[in-house]
Amino acid sequence: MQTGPFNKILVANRGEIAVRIIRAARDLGIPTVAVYSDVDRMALHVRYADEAVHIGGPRPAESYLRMHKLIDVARRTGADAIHPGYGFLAENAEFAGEVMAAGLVWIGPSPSAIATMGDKQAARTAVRRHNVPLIPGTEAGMPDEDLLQAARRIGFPVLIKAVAGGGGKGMRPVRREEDFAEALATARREAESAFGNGDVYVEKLLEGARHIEFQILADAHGNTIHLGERECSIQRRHQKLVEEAPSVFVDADLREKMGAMAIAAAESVGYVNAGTIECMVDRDKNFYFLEMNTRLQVEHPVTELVTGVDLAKEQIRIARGRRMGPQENLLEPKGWAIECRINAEDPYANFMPSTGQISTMILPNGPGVRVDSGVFSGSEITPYYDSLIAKLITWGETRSEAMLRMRRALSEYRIMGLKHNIPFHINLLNSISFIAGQFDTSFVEQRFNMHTYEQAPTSDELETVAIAATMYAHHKRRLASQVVAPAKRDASNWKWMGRFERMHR
Amino acid sequence: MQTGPFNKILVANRGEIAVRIIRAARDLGIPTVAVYSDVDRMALHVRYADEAVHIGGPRPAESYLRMHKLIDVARRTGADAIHPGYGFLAENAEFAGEVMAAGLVWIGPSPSAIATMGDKQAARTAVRRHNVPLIPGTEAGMPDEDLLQAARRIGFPVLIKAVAGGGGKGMRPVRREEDFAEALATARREAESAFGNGDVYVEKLLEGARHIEFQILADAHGNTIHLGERECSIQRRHQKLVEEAPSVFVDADLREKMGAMAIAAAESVGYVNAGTIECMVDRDKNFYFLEMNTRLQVEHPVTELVTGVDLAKEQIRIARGRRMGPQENLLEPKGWAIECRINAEDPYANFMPSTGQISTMILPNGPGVRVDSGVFSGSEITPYYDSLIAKLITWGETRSEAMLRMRRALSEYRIMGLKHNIPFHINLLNSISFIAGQFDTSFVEQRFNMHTYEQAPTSDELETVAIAATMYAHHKRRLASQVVAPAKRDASNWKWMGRFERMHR
Amino acid sequence: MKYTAIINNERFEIEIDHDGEVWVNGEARDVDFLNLGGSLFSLITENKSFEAVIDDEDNRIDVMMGGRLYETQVLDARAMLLAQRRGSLPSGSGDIHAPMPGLIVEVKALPGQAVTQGDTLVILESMKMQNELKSPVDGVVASVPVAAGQAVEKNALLIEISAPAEEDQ
Amino acid sequence: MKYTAIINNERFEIEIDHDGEVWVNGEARDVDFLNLGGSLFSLITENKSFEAVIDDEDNRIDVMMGGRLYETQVLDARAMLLAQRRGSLPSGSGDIHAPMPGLIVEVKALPGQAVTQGDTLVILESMKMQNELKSPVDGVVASVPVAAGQAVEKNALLIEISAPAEEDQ
Repeated sequence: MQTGPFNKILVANRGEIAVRIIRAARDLGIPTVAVYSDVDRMALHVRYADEAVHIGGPRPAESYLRMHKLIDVARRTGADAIHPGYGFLAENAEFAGEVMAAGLVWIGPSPSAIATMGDKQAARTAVRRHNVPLIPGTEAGMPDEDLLQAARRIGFPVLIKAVAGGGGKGMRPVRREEDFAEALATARREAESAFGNGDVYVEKLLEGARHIEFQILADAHGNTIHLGERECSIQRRHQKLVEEAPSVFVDADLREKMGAMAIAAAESVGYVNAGTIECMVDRDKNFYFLEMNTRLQVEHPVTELVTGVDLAKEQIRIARGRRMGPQENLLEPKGWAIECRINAEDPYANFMPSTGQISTMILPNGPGVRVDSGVFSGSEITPYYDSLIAKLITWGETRSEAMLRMRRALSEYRIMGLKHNIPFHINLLNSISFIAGQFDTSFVEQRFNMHTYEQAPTSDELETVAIAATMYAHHKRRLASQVVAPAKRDASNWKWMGRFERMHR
Repeated sequence: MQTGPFNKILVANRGEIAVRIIRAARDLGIPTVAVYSDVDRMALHVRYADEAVHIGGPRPAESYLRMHKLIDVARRTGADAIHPGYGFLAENAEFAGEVMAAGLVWIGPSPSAIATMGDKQAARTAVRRHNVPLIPGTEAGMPDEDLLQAARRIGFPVLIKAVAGGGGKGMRPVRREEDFAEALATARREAESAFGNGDVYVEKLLEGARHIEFQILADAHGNTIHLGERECSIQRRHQKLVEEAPSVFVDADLREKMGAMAIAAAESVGYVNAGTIECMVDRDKNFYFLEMNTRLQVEHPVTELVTGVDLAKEQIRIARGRRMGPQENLLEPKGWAIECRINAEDPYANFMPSTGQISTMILPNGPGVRVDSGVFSGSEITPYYDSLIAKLITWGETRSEAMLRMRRALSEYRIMGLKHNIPFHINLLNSISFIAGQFDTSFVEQRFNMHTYEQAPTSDELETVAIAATMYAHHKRRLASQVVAPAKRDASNWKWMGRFERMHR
Repeated sequence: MKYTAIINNERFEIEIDHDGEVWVNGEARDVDFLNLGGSLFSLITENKSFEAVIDDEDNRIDVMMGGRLYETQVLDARAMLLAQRRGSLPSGSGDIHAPMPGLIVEVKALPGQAVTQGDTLVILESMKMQNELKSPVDGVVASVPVAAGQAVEKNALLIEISAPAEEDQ
Repeated sequence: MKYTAIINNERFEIEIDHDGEVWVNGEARDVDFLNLGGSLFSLITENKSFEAVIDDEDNRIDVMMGGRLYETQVLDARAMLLAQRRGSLPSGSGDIHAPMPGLIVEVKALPGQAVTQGDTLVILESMKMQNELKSPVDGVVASVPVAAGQAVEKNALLIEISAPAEEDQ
C-alpha cells in the first residue's frame, strides 16, 4: 500500500535519521520497531524505539540492506508500515514495491516515482515533458568514444556522472579534453564498485554555480506544495557540509519561479510524500534541474526551522492517507536556519574518516540551537557506516543571528576520542566570503583551506598557545619523572595545577 | 548608569543563567567576564566566557554575593556593564546602586524600582495608585496580635508571607484560626533565617487559584509592552516546577486585560528592562497582582519560544539605551511551549535535594527541544547552590504537540550519579488532569503524588521489571562468586549478556 | 538458578538455566540484558526494548523504568525458604542517614521512642532548603548520634531505628 | 625549568620555577592550567579563559584552540642545545599508519623510491570512501609491508619512510 492507516512503524535505518523518525512517530503517538546490526546494540535508535530486533552482521549487506529480513521483522512485530530514512534502501524501488506487495505501507513515494527519478536519464525525460529546464548533456548507455564526441559538442568543462549515482560517487569534473579518458575510466570504476553499474553520462559543468534545492510535499489528495529552498553550495567532493534556508541568492521572484518548477518536476512522476528537487543556479539566476531525491534529506531540519513544519511527521501523515498539514507554498521563510554536518573526519588530514569511541561529548544548547544525533558519550564510530556524528542546526531572526549562534554553538561543542570536522566549520564561519554569502559549489575545494586563515593568529594568541603547550609538556615530564622516582618537592605548591585540583586533593 | 553604551559584560552569577547570559552576549558579539567560586573552576560559565576571575570560597557570601569584589573585578577587567542574572544580587537595590555609582551600566531596572517592588507593601502602594487589583491583606510591621485580628477580618484561609520573601520561604498557609500562632512563629523564624528580616504580613488565600505571570519589556525610550502570560501553577512548596506559555486558562480577552494591568504595574515604578508581573487568577478569572520580579525569570524561555524574542538579548539592548526589538504587545502566541525544571532532588523521598557528581548525562535533542543548562557529564552538584540541573523546554504548534515532545524528551534524558526529578515530570505528563489543563497551585501538593499512579502498571510491565531485577541480581551474584572462585563454565554461553558483549570480548 | 521476584506484592518465579535461557512462571522468554555503564541497563525481551536504572540497597532492588520506580525483592531458593520459615520477607533497615551534607536544624526523636513510618524525625538544612527526614519504617528509636546545630557529612548516621518487638516473633 | 616553545616559526622562552610561577620571555604571567579529563584542558591566563585540546605525537604537541590547530614544539634546555648543535630541530617520523581499519585499494610506492611531502602513497577504503594517504615528509620509502587487496587494522604500519641522505649530515 502506498497510503493507508497503520499503527506501528518499522524504521529500516540506523543513526541520527532512525532516531529522528522514532521521535516523529513518538510525537504522533505511534509505536516504532528499530532494527540493528551487531555493532549497533547500544545505539540510541535501539534504546529509544519501543521494540528492537537484531537483523545481522555489521556490514550493510548483512543487515540494513536485507529486504526480506526487514519485511519479515515487520510482519513478526506487527509493524504495518516501513520508513526507510535516507541511504540504505530509501531509494530502492524494488524494496518499496516488495513492502507494498507485502501489504505494508511504504512511507515514501511510489516505486515508479523512485525508479524514474533514480535513473538520471528517465528523470530528465520525465521532467522535460513538464518544461523543467535541464543542463545540456548526453543519454545513458553510450560507449566511451561517443561520450567523448558528446563532451566536445557540449564544450568543456563537463561533468561525468554515474547513472546510478549519488553522493559524489562516480562523478568527475573534466576541464580539458586530454583528461577525459582517464576521468571516464575512474568514474566508471567507482560507479561499478559503488552501485554495481558502471554506466555514466556527460553533462555541461556550470562554473560558479550554486547548488540550491527545493523541498516539496505532496499528499494523496492531489496537493503538491513547495516549502522553499535550501542553499547547499558548501560541499567538498560533492558531499554537502553546510546547508542554509533560505539562500542569500534567492529572492521572492526566483523562489516563486523555482518553486513552480519543483512542483512541476514532482508532478511529472505523480509524486506523493516528501521529496527534494536539486538544481544548479548560475550567476545569472538561470536554474537547471539536477535530480530529484525521493526521500527525506539529511538537511531537512533547516526547512523545518524556517517553516515550523515537521517534515518527518508530515511524511507519516501523508503515508496514512491524510491531508498534509501545510496547505500553501512557502512565500516568506520565518527567520534563517543553518546546518553544519558534524562528521568523524579530520579536516587537517584531507578529511580522512576517523573511527573510535567518543570518550567525551559536551553538546551545545540554549536558544536557537538544535542537535539531531544518534550518538552519546561512549558511542563507537565504526568503519561500517557513514561518518555523520550529528547535525548541528541553529536558527535566528536573521542570517547574521543564525551564524553568530552557530559560531557560539560550534565553540561549545566538544567531541573527544576521534577526529571531527568542527574546526572546519569554525574556520568556515569566520570566512569573510562565507559570511558575505559569496560562494559557489567550488568554494570549499578551490578557495578555502584549513592551513591558511583569512585572519592570521595574533601574537597574543600564539603566546597563549605557547603557554598551553609548555604547561602540557611540563606536566607530562613531571608525571614521567614521578614514575621513575617520587618527586622531592610537594606537588601541591604547583600553582598552575589550579585551585580546584588542590582543593580536591 | 542605568543605560548607555558598553563593550564588555561581567556576569555576576553562575550555573545555567550565567551560561544563558554569556550565550546572549556572544550572539551579540559582546565579550563577557565570568566570576567563580572555588567549586566552580570547571563550570561551563567559566569555560564559555572570554575571561574568568576567581572571587572566593564556595559559600555565596564568600563569592557571588561580594558586591565590592564584583565591582572591583569589573574595573580590573574593563567590563563596563554588569548582568546579575537571577537570585544572588539580582534584586538587590543597593548593589544596583553601587554598580551605577561606579560608572558601570546595570543590566536591569533602576535601584528605586527594585527597592519598591522588593518591598511587598511599598509595591502594593505603588501599583494601587495605577488601579492594579490587589489581594485583600495587611500592612507590614504589625505585631502578632494585630496580625491575628487582621486575619480574622480578612477571613480564613489566609497566607502569611515574609516582607522580604521569595521562593516560598517565610510563607505559610493557615486554614484554621487555631493554627495561626504556630504558623506565624515558623514563618517569622524562616524569614529571619533566610533574609535577616522576620517581618511578615497576612493575605487572603485564594483557593483553587492559578499562578499566572506576565512578561513585560520596557526601554528607556518610553515604550512598555507585554509579551503574554506564563502559566506557573505547577508548584510544590511555592517552588515552580513546570511552566507553560500560553496558559490554557487565558483567552484573548483576559490576555488583553491582564496585559494592560501588567504594563500599568511596571509603569507605576518607571520600570525599564525586562520584568515579570506575578498574579493569582481565581476560577472566575478575577486576577490580583502578587508581586513584580525585577529580573529575568528562570522560566523566561517559554515566552521566547512562543514570541521569537530573545529576552536576554533584549535586556542587553535596552541597557545599551537602544530601542527594544519587539514593538507590540503579544496578541497571539506562536504555538505552545512547556518548561520542566530538572532539579537534583528525589521525588520519591519528599523531593530531598541530592548532591554528587553527574556520572552520565545523555541529553534529549531533535525538533522542538531546547535545553538550558550549565552542567555536563562530570559536573559536581554541590550543596552550596540551588538544585537546578537544567531547564528542559519543548515547543509545539499546539499544547498537545508540545506535551508529546516533552514526554519524549523526558524519556530520552538520562542523568546518572544523583537523584533528580525527571520521574516526577514523566508522571505529571501522564496525569489526565495535567493533560486536560485542569490544575491550580495546590495540584501537586494536594492531588498528585509519586506513589499512586492514575494508571496502575500492567502485569506485562511488572513482569518486565521482574526480569530486569532478576537479571541484575543474577549478574551481581555471578560477579560475586567469580571473586571467590573462577566460574567453572565459560561465561560466553550466557545468552543474556548480549551479542554485543560477546562480540567485543 | 531459580529466583522469586516480588513487585507490588506480585510474585514471579524466574529461572535462568546454565545456558542463559530464561523462564518466567514456566514460560520461556527471549532476554537480552546489557549494562550500558554504571546503573544503566538495556533490556530487550520478546523484542520490546527497555532502558532501566537499577540500584540495590539492603535487600531491595530498585528498578526505575518508564519514569516509574519499582521496589523489588529478588530471592533465591535458599532465601525464599528462610523467609517462609520466618513467616516474613526480609525488610530494609530503618536507619536514617544524611542524604547530603548539611546542618541539623532539629531532631524530633528520643532514644526509646516508638515511631511510625512517615514520622518526621530530623530536619536537615542543605541547598538553602529545610528538608524533613522521615522514618522509613515502624519501629523504636535505638540511638540518636547527632544533635541540632551539628554539621554532618553525606551518609552520616542520624538516627538508628530497630524493629518493634512484635516483628521479632 | 626553562623551555623554548616554537609555533609558526615564532619562539617563546618560557620558564616555570619551583613555585609554579610562569615567565614568558622574561615577563611574569598568571597561569591556571587544569586538565578537564582526557585531552581537554582549561587555561586561565591573565584572566582570559581558554579551552584547548592537546595531544602529542613524536616531538610535536598539537594544540587545538578556538577552532584552530597549532603544531608546536616544546624543547627543554638540553633538547634545545642538541638541536642547535645539529643545526635543525627534531622532525616527526615519516611513517604512514592506517588511520582506521579498512581495505588497501592501491599502493603507489616502492621500496627505495624517493617521495615528496604530499605525494599520495596509499589508497585506503573505509566508511564507503576511498581515502588518499599522503607522505607527511620528504624522504625515501624504506619498506612497504602491505599490498593492494589486504584488509588492515587501525594503526597498522603501511609505509615506512626514512629521511633523505642530505638531512643526515
